[in-house]
Amino acid sequence: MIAAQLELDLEVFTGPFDLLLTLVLREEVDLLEVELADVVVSYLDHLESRGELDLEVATEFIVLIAALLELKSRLMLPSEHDELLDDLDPGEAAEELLARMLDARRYRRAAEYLTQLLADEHGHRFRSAPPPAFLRRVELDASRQVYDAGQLGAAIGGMLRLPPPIDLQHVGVPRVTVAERLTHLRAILRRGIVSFDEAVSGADRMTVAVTLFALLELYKQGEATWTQDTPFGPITLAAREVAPAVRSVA
Amino acid sequence: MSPLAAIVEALLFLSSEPVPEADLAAAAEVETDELRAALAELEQAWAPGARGLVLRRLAGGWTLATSPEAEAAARRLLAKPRTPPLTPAQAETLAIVAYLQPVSRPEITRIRGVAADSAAGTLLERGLIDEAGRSPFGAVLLRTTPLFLKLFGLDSLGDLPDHGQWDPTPEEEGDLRERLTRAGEARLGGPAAPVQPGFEDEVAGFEPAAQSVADAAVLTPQPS
Amino acid sequence: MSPLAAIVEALLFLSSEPVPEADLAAAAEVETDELRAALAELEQAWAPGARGLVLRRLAGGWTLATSPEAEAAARRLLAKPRTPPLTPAQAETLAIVAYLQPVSRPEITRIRGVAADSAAGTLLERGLIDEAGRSPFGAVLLRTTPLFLKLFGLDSLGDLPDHGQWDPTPEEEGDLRERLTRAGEARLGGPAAPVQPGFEDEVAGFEPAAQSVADAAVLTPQPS
Repeated sequence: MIAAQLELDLEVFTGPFDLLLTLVLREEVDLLEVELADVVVSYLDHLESRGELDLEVATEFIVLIAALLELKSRLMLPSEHDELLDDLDPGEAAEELLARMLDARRYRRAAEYLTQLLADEHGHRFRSAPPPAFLRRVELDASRQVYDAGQLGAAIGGMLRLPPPIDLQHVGVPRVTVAERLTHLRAILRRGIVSFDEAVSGADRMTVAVTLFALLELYKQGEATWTQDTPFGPITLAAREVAPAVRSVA
Repeated sequence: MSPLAAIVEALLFLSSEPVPEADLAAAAEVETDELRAALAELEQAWAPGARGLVLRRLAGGWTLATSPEAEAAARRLLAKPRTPPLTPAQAETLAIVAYLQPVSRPEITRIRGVAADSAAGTLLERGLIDEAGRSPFGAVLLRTTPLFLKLFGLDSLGDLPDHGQWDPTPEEEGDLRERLTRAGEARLGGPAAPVQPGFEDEVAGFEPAAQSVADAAVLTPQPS
Repeated sequence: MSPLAAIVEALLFLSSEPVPEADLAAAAEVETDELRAALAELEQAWAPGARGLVLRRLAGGWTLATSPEAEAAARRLLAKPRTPPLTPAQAETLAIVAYLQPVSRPEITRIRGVAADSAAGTLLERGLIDEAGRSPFGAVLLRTTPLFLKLFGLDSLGDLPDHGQWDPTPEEEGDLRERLTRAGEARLGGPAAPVQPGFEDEVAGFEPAAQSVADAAVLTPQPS
């Protein structure tokens, strides 16, 4: 079997993986409605029933599912397309795409060459034994300063720099779940329009990240929208009045 | 064997890394010409097939290595397994670093179409690539190491074939273009699908167009 | 040279310790008699005075060693401090060892966010750092050497510059080790790997036993 022929039985779609891909690309099935986790589960079930792992099929599957995940995550975000491709008309975009694929192919070939080169070297081994200590002993008196100790201090400073340290001393390991953050977001959205900064004020990085996940989920469910005027600018959240099923199930 | 060749032989035996000619000459306190004569003598003595060792020019220096005939016995004697071969992802990442160095991870990701973090991590761990400072945008830049040259049997990066050699041929490009044109169509409706109009029209039908085209290509299984 | 002698030569070249006859015979898959004949052949080829190496029979078995004539040149090659500019990874690793010594490799990895094995290996090889026993968890501890002080123009470790000069957040509380470990963890996005219950508190609490926290990394699978 090839991964494309994996039979799926999902809420929104029944049939081969292959066809699902095509329908998604034709936008006849809304990717936002497809639970990709279920596709993965189907594949794992299939693997289990087969009792063996075909690496090539597994690789193909991972490539396909990763592409779907990327596409889906992009759809879930307010549309910020690849600027380069966006500025082009569809014909030019296809050319740009072709160029990228040719580039990828070029390096795949170079990779095959390197793999062969390494295989050809297989029979050669090098001696790794350290030379006897008496031959290595450096005459301390003969050595002079060549390095600046400031380099070490600067390196320490660099490692202290980023990102802003989290104070874990009183809180222990942060434990925060998407469910908690969903509840939190729903609660504050009931009060009206709110900024993301307010929604996560005082929270640590992990909580901010999980809150963003929760926000994606709300967006997917049609419960919330958000706007951001500039990259890294403030994000404004608003509840959506409409019922979740705005997008029809195919 | 000349006394100088004997000394150079001992120096190479003691060094775990390839030794540049200048270092050998300085250690033996001879001129480069004399050193080269001694190396030529050693190259004869350690010619491939003659003995259990061969003299090789790698990573900008000279080194002794075992000959392939001894590989099976060496494997039996040394319990420690050899390092595993590269996975395809590692080989691709390494090829990109080798040809484009210094290059950042995001750039590698852009070329490969998938993230290379785990592959790059393994290559770093194995010492085949290392960090070469940071790009103006703060991304760590990567480059290959002398160990890469040594293990791949190269004297310098200049020994890598011109990367134009890997350029797809016009026929392949045409073929790829055609495959791209058919993306999303051939499989629609199963094997009996009718041939659809041209790809450009197809693309124009996508909304949002350009990005979906990009994704469509990712979704098209490529021949390996 | 007979093929068997060539193989034995390669085996002796690869071994840092003397190899017993029985091990050589097993690896080459020959009887002891055949092996002895091959060794006799090698003894001729590597007779004292003939080449840069000599074949020696020691208590534990057979070994190749450099001939005394090469000793002076070997010292000139090996005993000279090698001082090319430090790479960013080497500078970071050396700085951690210098300021926190003794420190284990897992702790360095934890602070840097990437494995430092290759950088640490180079620093060891150049004699800037060396091993200083083991931590209670069995990890090798590293410290700087007298050569390090010399090459950095320091009289003692007390002369290391005050890192506060480069500290981006001097107002932060906590000692250097604790802060570096925290920053390293933060770079990895918090305790990244699943940890055992109970054990977790130890890691998160950063109790004064900073060393055991560092060693914990050995037990905790790290993302590569």
